[in-house]
Amino acid sequence: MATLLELAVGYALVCVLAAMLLCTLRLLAGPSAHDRVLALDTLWMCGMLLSLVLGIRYGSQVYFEAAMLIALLGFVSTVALTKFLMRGEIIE
Amino acid sequence: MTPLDHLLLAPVLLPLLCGAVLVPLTEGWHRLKFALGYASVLGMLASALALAALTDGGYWQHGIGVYLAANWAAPFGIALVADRLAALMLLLTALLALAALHFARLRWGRIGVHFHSLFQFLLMGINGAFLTHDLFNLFVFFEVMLAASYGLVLHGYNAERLRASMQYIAINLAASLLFLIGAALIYAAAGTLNMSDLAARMAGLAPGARGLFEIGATVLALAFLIKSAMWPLGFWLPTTYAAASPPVAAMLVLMTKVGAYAILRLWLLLFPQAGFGHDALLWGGMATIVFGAAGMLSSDNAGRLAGYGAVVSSGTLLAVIGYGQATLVAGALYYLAGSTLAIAAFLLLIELIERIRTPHASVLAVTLEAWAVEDKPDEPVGRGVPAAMAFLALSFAACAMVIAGLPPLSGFVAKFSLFHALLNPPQGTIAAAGWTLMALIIGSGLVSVLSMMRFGVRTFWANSGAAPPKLHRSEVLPVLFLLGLSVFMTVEAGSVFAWLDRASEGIHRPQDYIGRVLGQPVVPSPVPQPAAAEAP
Amino acid sequence: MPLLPTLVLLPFVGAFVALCMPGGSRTRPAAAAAIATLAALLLTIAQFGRIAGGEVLRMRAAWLPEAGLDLVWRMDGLAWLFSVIVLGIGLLVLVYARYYMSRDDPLARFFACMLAFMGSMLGVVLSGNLIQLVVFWELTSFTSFLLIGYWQQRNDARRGARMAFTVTTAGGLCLLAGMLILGHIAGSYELEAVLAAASRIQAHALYPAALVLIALGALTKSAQFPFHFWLPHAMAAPTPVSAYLHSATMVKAGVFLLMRLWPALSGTEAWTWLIGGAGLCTLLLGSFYAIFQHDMKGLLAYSTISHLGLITVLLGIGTPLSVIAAVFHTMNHAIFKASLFMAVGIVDHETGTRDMRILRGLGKAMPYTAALAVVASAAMAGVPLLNGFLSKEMFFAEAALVGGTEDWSLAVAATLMGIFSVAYSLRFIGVFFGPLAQDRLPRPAHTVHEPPRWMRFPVECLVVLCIAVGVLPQRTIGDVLAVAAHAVLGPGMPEYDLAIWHGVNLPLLMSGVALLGGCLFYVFLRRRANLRQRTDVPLLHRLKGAQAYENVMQWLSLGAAWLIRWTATRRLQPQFRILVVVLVAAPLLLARPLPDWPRLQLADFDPRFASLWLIGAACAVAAAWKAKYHRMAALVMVGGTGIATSISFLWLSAPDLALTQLMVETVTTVLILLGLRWLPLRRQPAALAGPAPASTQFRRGRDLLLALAGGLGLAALSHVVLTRPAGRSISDFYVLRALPEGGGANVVNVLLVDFRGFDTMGEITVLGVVALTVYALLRRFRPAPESVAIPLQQASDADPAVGQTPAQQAGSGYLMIAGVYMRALLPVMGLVAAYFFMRGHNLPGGGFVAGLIFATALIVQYMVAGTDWVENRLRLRPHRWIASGLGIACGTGLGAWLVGYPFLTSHTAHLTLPLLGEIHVPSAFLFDLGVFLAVVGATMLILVALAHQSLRSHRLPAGSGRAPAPSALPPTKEIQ
Amino acid sequence: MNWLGMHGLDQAPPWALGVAALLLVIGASIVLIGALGLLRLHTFYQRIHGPAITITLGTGSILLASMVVFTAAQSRPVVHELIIAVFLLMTAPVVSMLLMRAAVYRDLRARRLDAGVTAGGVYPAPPAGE
Amino acid sequence: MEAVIAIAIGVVFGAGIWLVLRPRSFQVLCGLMLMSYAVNLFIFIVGRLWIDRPPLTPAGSAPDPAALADPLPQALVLTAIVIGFATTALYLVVMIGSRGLTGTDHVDGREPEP
Amino acid sequence: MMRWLPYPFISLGLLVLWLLLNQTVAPAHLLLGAALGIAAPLLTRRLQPLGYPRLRTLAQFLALVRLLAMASVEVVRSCFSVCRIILFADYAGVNSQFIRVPLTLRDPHGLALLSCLINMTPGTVWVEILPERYELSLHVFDLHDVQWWIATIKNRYEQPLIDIFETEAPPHGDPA
Ligand code: NA
Ligand code: NA
Repeated sequence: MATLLELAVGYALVCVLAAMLLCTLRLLAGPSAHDRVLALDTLWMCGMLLSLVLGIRYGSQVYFEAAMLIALLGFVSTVALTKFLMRGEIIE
Repeated sequence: MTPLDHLLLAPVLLPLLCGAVLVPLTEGWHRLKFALGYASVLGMLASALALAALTDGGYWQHGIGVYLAANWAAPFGIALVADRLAALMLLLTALLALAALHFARLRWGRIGVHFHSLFQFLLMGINGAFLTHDLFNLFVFFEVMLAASYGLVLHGYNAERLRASMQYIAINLAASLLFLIGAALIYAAAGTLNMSDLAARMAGLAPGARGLFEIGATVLALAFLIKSAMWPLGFWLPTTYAAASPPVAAMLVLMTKVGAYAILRLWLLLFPQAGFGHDALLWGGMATIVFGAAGMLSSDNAGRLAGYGAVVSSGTLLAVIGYGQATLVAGALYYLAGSTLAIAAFLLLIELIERIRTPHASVLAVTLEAWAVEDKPDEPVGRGVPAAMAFLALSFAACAMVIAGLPPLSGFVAKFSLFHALLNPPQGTIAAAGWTLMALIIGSGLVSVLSMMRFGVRTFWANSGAAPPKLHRSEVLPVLFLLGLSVFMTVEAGSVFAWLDRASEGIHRPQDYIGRVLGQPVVPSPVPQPAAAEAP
Repeated sequence: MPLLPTLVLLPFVGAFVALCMPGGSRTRPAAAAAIATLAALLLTIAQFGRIAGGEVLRMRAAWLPEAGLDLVWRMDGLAWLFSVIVLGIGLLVLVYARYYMSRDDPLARFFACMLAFMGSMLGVVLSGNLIQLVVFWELTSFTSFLLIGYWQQRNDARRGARMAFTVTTAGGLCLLAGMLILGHIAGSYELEAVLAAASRIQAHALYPAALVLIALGALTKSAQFPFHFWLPHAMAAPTPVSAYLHSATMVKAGVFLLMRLWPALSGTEAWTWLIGGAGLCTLLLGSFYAIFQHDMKGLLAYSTISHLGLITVLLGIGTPLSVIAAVFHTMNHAIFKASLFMAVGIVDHETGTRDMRILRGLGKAMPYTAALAVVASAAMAGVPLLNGFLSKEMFFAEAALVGGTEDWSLAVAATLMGIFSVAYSLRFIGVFFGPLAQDRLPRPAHTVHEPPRWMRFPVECLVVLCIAVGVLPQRTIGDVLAVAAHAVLGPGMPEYDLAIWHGVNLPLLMSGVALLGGCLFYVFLRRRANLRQRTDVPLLHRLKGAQAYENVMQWLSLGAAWLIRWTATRRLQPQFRILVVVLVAAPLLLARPLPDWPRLQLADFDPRFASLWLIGAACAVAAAWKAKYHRMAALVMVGGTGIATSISFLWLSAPDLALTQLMVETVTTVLILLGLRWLPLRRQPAALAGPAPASTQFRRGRDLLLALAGGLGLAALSHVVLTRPAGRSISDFYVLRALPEGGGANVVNVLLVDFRGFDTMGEITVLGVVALTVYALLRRFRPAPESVAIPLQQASDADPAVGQTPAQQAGSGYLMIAGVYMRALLPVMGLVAAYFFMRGHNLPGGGFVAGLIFATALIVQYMVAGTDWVENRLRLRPHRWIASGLGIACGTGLGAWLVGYPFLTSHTAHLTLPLLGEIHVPSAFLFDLGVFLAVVGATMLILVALAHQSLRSHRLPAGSGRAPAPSALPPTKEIQ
Repeated sequence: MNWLGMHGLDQAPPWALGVAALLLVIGASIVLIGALGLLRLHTFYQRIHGPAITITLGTGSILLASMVVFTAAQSRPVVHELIIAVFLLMTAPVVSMLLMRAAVYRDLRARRLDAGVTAGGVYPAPPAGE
Repeated sequence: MEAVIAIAIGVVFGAGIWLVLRPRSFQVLCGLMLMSYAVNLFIFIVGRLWIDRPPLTPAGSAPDPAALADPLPQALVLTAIVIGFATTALYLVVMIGSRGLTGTDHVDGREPEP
Repeated sequence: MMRWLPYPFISLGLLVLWLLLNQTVAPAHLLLGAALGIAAPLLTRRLQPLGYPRLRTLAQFLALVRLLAMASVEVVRSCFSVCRIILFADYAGVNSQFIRVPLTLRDPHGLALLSCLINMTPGTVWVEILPERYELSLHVFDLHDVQWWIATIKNRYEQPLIDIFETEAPPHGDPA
């Protein structure tokens, strides 16, 4: 079982990183600005998951903090970007 | 640790606290702000004088005062070190700041907000850079100094200032990155950041680490050389000087010297014999002299003239440091102080001189428009008297004499002492570079004479219709003060040089620093430390 | 009071007093000046007894003992003689100037400059130290510059002053170099030591260099060929200045220097060729040029040049007798030339012109002055029974001796010069004879008459001296000459005879030839060569020193401009290019040995980590690609690199960095978006869509190369660093002590707040400073005209939210639902900020992260409902946050003082509370609180100051058009 | 390498490890599929549905896995991963609704009608010539 | 791992240099941001690469410096990050100020002569 | 009580959050968490124009739990269907459309919860409430039947939310 978990963690790491690569491709390809913003937001989410998986991988709580911070505040830059797209200014 | 030891901190803490107190005072309260800032500068002056006395008075062994911030022994915590050289630079800073601040009282301190806070933070950065003995802490103080200078250069918002600051900021941000790379490489090679500890570890470096260290030192030196405007890294300087407001430009002159100071200090500690990179410094410095001289000849604007004057002085300083002869250093320090004071005085004077060129009122109107200010600063209330003209002309002549190194003011004494040392080297033979350097210094002096004379003739003579300018006492006094210091340096050259010689001998003995800094004991804890705090 | 310094100081005191005199008065400044001069003169004369007794007066004051530089005042015979000339003629000129100068001129300045010059000249004469001499030497240049340019509104005065100053200062700098070398050879800068080291000096390898440099100094000052051109142009000065500086004193400084150093430098081949050669050329050229001048002062100027050449030749000849002749002629020339200048001044003063083509028959209008002038000219021409005759005879004698019996060239030259001087003297006195030219004078002829009594008095004195010396040389000045010559020659004084009649000998013959030849030559010129009308000098008209000078200045300026154009730039991009080149090249050139290049190891290649950086690097490159026309895309891409960076920090055991980087990413994005609002769109022009022109491609290629080189360099360095074994570093200490002594388990945080708390204090200061700068800048902010109008997005009516205020959007518009979340998140974020703050000392977190979280929480509220809405409910006062943050951090540090510890020493209070048990409160906690406050304050100030700009355009009146002028914007709202 | 031992997981009940592994595999796969959707779907309005599964089930599974693993390793209930879930519940909807709205009006403004904004007729095309 | 991070630093730094050499102020801003990422990473890796060894003193046992990541470069990077943020903000504001007053976003504040 | 603890649920939630964050129930943290939990909503009160949502009856609470449970199942179901479409479907045949859903619910908190449920359910995205007729604009990834969607949302999601957020508490109901 232990080996299975180890393998699963490895698989998860690869999957999340692959997902990040795919997000990056979308980020680079666009074509529209909101596509890029969506890709960036997803990249943040994947980053959060990556740190969770790393936390499992290394059995450490330290990684959790980063994940939590992304979960709580990662949306701020996305909201700012969308508001900029929508209104042309983020604080009116 | 005695109460007097705490004096080492005063030049950093006084402006920091004063600046912090001034922050909430955003608008109005001009008198209060000026009074607080002035008090802080006077305090700095007093502490600089006291440090000069302590370092020179045998109070500390070898004249080196060490302050272990946060009470951690030297290579681990951040040590502040005061020696005669640092005291000299602190004194110079305080004197210059006094003049610049006084000059800013009437007008520049009242335009916009936060001039006084930024000014204090600038002083904090400069003083910290002179005192700190830690490479990364030096970076931090550089940043404090630069950040404040960015704000101050922009002070009085107009298009020209913005253009100049874009360049100034971009270049200095890049320089800061170089500083970081250099410091990181040095840490990678030697495993420490304390300057004395670095000096102590130099001998034991493996060849690979040595190479890494030298790369780090080179990159670090580039950061310093950008600040001291060595050719071809200093093209930002004339533009920035010409654009900045006079009191700020006066302080910038000193900032140019911080880079040279850092190189002098570090190189004497780290490469006392080997003389790493000295040739590059020497030839670069000489190229800078040529460049600055050409710039002086080709500039038609007073600000740029002063800027190129600062480039020449910086080049001279760097070349002299690169020449690597111990007996030259006292003269170099004297030259540093003298040229800084004179160029600063000239930069202050420029604003007053500008008033001759066009009638004063229209200048004010035009610049007010350009500053885009809503609040009108107080009209200078001085009377337009012919004596004002005489004052301007004589002060200009004095500045020109010091900058060009003409007798009898301090510029001449400085150059003489450099020549004397160049011609009488301890080892007996004069290197070809020595002759070249001498020729360049003389030639640049002549070029300075020509350019300053051209400017002076155009301004004071060819402009016969000029009405006597309105000057205010608070604008005249700082200029007189700075020139008075030049005169003092000339008259008291003997005792000044005696002090500088002691300073120079001191910084040529790295072993003293290693012993004093690394040997400085921490204040023991009165009670044994309680059991280690619990970690989660 | 020590005598010699007093002597030098007296004129300066007089200058100061004269300067303080009120304008409009002629007498008062003149009197002040004259009194000072008279006092000094009497003091000097009173010393003659001691000097004649062979005594040398000395006075020493320490100045720069390290460099062997003392102020040494020294008066021997030569110095005494020159002092008397300087003071005596000075006094006469001052009296004369009182009448000559107009009431409208700024007289205080005139007399002050005259006296300052006099003091400097005395300084030169009385210096007993070579460097000190140079100091006063340059001062004479400077004061003479002021005097020549006295009539500053006149173009010729300014030009003359600049020329004179440039030439003499350049010479002065050469002189300084020469003196330094001389001092280096002699081992001392003291005059006496140098004079005593003559043989050592002349044997030294550097002797030629020193000689040339010193000669350059002397020759420029004494207007010797080829530097003579400045003197005629200096005649733009008021005539008293010319009488004083350009006949009697300043130009004599050069020959004085040659006399002074004669014992040390003379006697060599080089000396003779250099000094004698220059003197000879000058002597002939000067006298020839003088004939063809039309300005009386111009004639006198060239005559002066020629006479100085004579003295220089004498010194160059190098025999003791020639030195005596030189000293003698120096004296004589001063006397007659000063009187001639003053006479010209009288003519000018009375007639308003000095043009000899106009002036005629003045003898009738001013017979007395005419007589004086004729006598003085006769002295100049070397007519017997006048002083000029005696010294000229001595010169002829020496000239005849030089070549022995074979070479007569010098004698011929001397005679030729005699002929020329007779000719120009005749031309000079021509103005007094003939009929009065009524019509061409600038002033009515009947107003031309004798000058005031006291204006003529100085001329009378000098002419009397001419005659007295000429008739009774031994009686009048025999002693003085002997004393002065002795000071130069020392014990080697030869026998000489100052008698008028030496019998019929070669010199007398030469004199006769000169007198007769001169008269004939003059007549020839007037009859055949159209002397009075021609505008150029025959044969030599191509030799224009002044033109050469102007050309040199022109070339210098152009050359400098050229140099600056090619070696400097005012543009940013080239500066960065150079920086990158230097950054890559300098370490490669300087570092030895370069660190070994480690082998690339693929064993530790981690494809997962590699894919993370594939993302980061791709984003970075894409950002570089897009940043010009797609700013937002670039911003998003930079954000991608930021994600890779912060995850790397996390992965590589730096959780604190990861957290901080995360927060900084967020805040930076918000910040840049706030800024982008004010950066008008940059659209790719259709013209640029096709292939770029070759120049652009070259630029891009070059920049790409630079970017590659820089990137490669840093990559290589990184790899070298990473593959080296880690050495002994100070960081072990931190790991070991953080918990037991620093009281925190998170070593990074303990480093920040304790070990290196000083850094952190500086860092929050930087943050605060930047915030203040941003705030100050934005208060004056003038947006681009294109971006003043509300953004396009809000103008298009496709969106129903267009017309809503921010509060409406958040209250009932599209942001209502989102706003519910974002508002509910505020206390949560506050709590999380508190959490990260509290645990920072032991686990990742700390004041920075907490501060950024808290600031973000507030900014989110701004984004929801707009600035006005938030600020009506919340007074933030970020300035106070910054101030109190800095204050608390600093105050915590200072708290350690109270218990006798250094600044920032941390202490942990161990409190045992009921119910809660033991609590550790480290003082570092308080420090971190300061960090927190400062970070919140600074971040908020920056963001809010930017956000406030939007209010300005929203406050514009509705119908004000789409793009109002930036200046019409309402002022920025105050931040509270 | 026995990394499980280092973190005290060797004492954990095997079924817990198995559940955790399963959750991880499911979660990670969903994340990858979501990203694939983001990359491959044709219009933005479709693409935005890809990451939705990442945030919901993908994250949920991995969070559960984390809880299980740490609970097993530390032999005490470790549930603070719930915080992340709560935070995501409060932030993810904001992101998707604002992003969607931004896309809709940007497309309408730019008259990019082929991007799918008019599908369903909720948003009619704005009159031309604006 | 070492090679990867080294190359990454190089690429990001190179992209930053490229941008810094561009004429538009926003490009320079992005360039400076990228360069500071690279430099921060560079300082960081000076402490070598450590995985799962954050410099947190373990509870209950004496810390082993050889088993924990080097904390000093991390502290330096933290300072550098914050200062970098501050300077980015400053450059941004100067950039928009200059665009407003000079009418161009060229770094020199004036369009180059064609 | 109401003065010093106006938002007991929020305060409790924050306390729980604090304890979860710190992973402890030590008295010191209980005290600190309680203090922060009480202070935070008080300090931010002025920035909360709508106040905080309140649950008044146990029935409402139970209804909320039921709703959430039902939604969770729906989330998992939709998740797999979206996965299926992404992996296997022919994208050209996917019928992605906007639809209008008329809303009765007016309480912002209720709407917020509704938006949360809809957005967390893969395959649907809340766009906005169209102002003119108070209709929800909803984007559906793979639309088969508009009416089914409208009915589902109105019955299964909106109605419980109306019960929870827009029903006044009975005068003597047990306080939850
Ligand atoms: Na401590
Ligand atoms: Na959804």
